[in-house]
Amino acid sequence: MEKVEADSTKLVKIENFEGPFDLLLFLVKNSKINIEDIVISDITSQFLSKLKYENPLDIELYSNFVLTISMLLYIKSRSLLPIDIHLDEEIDERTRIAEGLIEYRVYKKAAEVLKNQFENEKVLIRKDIQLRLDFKDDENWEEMSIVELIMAFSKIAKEVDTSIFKVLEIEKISIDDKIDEITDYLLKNESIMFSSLFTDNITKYELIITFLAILELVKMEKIIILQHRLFGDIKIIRRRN
Amino acid sequence: MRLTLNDQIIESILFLENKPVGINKLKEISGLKKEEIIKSIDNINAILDMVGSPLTVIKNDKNDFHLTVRENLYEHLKDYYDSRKKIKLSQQAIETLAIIAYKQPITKIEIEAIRGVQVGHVIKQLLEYGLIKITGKRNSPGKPILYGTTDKFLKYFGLLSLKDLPPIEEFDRL
Amino acid sequence: MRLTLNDQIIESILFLENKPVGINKLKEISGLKKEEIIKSIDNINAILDMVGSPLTVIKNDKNDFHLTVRENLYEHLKDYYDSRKKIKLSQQAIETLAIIAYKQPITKIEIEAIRGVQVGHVIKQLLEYGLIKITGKRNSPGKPILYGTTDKFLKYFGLLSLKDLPPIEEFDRL
Repeated sequence: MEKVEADSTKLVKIENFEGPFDLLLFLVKNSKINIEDIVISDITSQFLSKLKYENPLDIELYSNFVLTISMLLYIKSRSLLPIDIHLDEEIDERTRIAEGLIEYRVYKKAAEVLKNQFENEKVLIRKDIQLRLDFKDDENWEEMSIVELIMAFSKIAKEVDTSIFKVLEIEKISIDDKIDEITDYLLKNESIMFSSLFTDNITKYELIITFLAILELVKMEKIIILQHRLFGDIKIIRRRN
Repeated sequence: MRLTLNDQIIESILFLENKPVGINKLKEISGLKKEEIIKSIDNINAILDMVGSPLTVIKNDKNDFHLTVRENLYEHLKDYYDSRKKIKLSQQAIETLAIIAYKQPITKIEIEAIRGVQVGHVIKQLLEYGLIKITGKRNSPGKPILYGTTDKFLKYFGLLSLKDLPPIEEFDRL
Repeated sequence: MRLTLNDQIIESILFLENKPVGINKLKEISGLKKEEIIKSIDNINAILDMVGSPLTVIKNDKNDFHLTVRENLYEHLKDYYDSRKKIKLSQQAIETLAIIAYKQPITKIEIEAIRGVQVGHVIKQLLEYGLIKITGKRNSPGKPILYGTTDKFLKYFGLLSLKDLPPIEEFDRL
């Protein structure tokens, strides 16, 4: 892109001014050169001879040139018309183009400054935040109804059914034993995961005992069953009162 | 008591990464040895403590280090930063989100196969909330769109990274 | 010398925002008065200096504040964290960006009127780089799209806010 800039400033040389936009701007802004003194065909032939050696063709340069020439032609053609047939809107159009060019000049300078800033500023970019705060997970747990609990249990029961043949020993544990076991655990620990009560090698007997123990504890208002709102995990905590 | 250049570099990396950083990444960027990094982090934390900085370096269960705001400041900031309060998710949306979280990248059809209901409008809603995003297209007939969760999802649910999702096996038994 | 609770809250906000924060936003989030905030920031900087922290709060005269890494660490970290290096801005792109920066919100047609060439592909590129964004639609026939610069633009050009752009009048005289 630097190359294009350098080329385009050398594009046209008339008087002391170079570059299509700068030239045009100068004409419009300062009226130091009369538009009638410019032979547009000179400029075009200069450009065309340059194009011959230009390989491959620089489209950006070319389109800028065409635009500039057409503006020059436009202004020139307006200037050739008798003043009294100028319509207001045509003057407006001419002024608009002129203002656009003056403005462009300003922003071209601003762009230089910005470019400098971009190249020389020492900026380390901090990555965007993944987490703002580590939210306490507490708020994600909500109390579960007995119906939901039974549904969760029945899913486990179905799975255990298929593995029931593995274990043949006689169970001696009672519901009261299980209640004590859970209560004891919850006195020492904050919570217990529902799934951890039902280990892989649990027997159907123990499964039912465990579940009945949980139901009993809920009825006795000793525990609260919570389910994670997102992940559906179930945990049991001690009811404090 | 001042930070050394090593300490400064480590703290800068943690600041610029703005998320938990593993020891290997710290080694790679800083060019320091593991022991030097551990020493620096101890030093950083000691100094942050000393001046009562709101920041601290925590270590998560993957041994990643994270420069973050101390917990005691949450209560002063949560009104502004707890974006969860502004989002209401239906049960449908939560279930769909859970499936996407665990099985990403995943297509709409695949989600529907699991959930047994159409999820078009739920996906639209989750996209609008910025909890999921389009992550690409599956290279199969029809080039179906793939969905995944966003950083906002992690933030919203208080997860440090996707590795911190509870293992799906935990729920399989339920 | 320790940070007060006010200082901690202000530093937390600056840490969490990850971009320059204006005094009004700080007031809103912290509930503190302007003078208290200014005092806190002086305090934060004094303590960060004291312990040789790699972080510092930079400020402009419009009271925008940004918690950032000190310049002396740039050399050690630029390979990883000066992501601007991946961006190549053509002359066209930088000129278009300058016009958008100063005249935002602005439509494509308006930019083209100034530049005298079509800027469609340049706008697309700037959007892809995340330096500009669509800010809305002008309420005029055809409802043309309006463009403006992003926070990333400010970050990449080392500006605390748009108010820190060099005044456009400066270029007018040249």
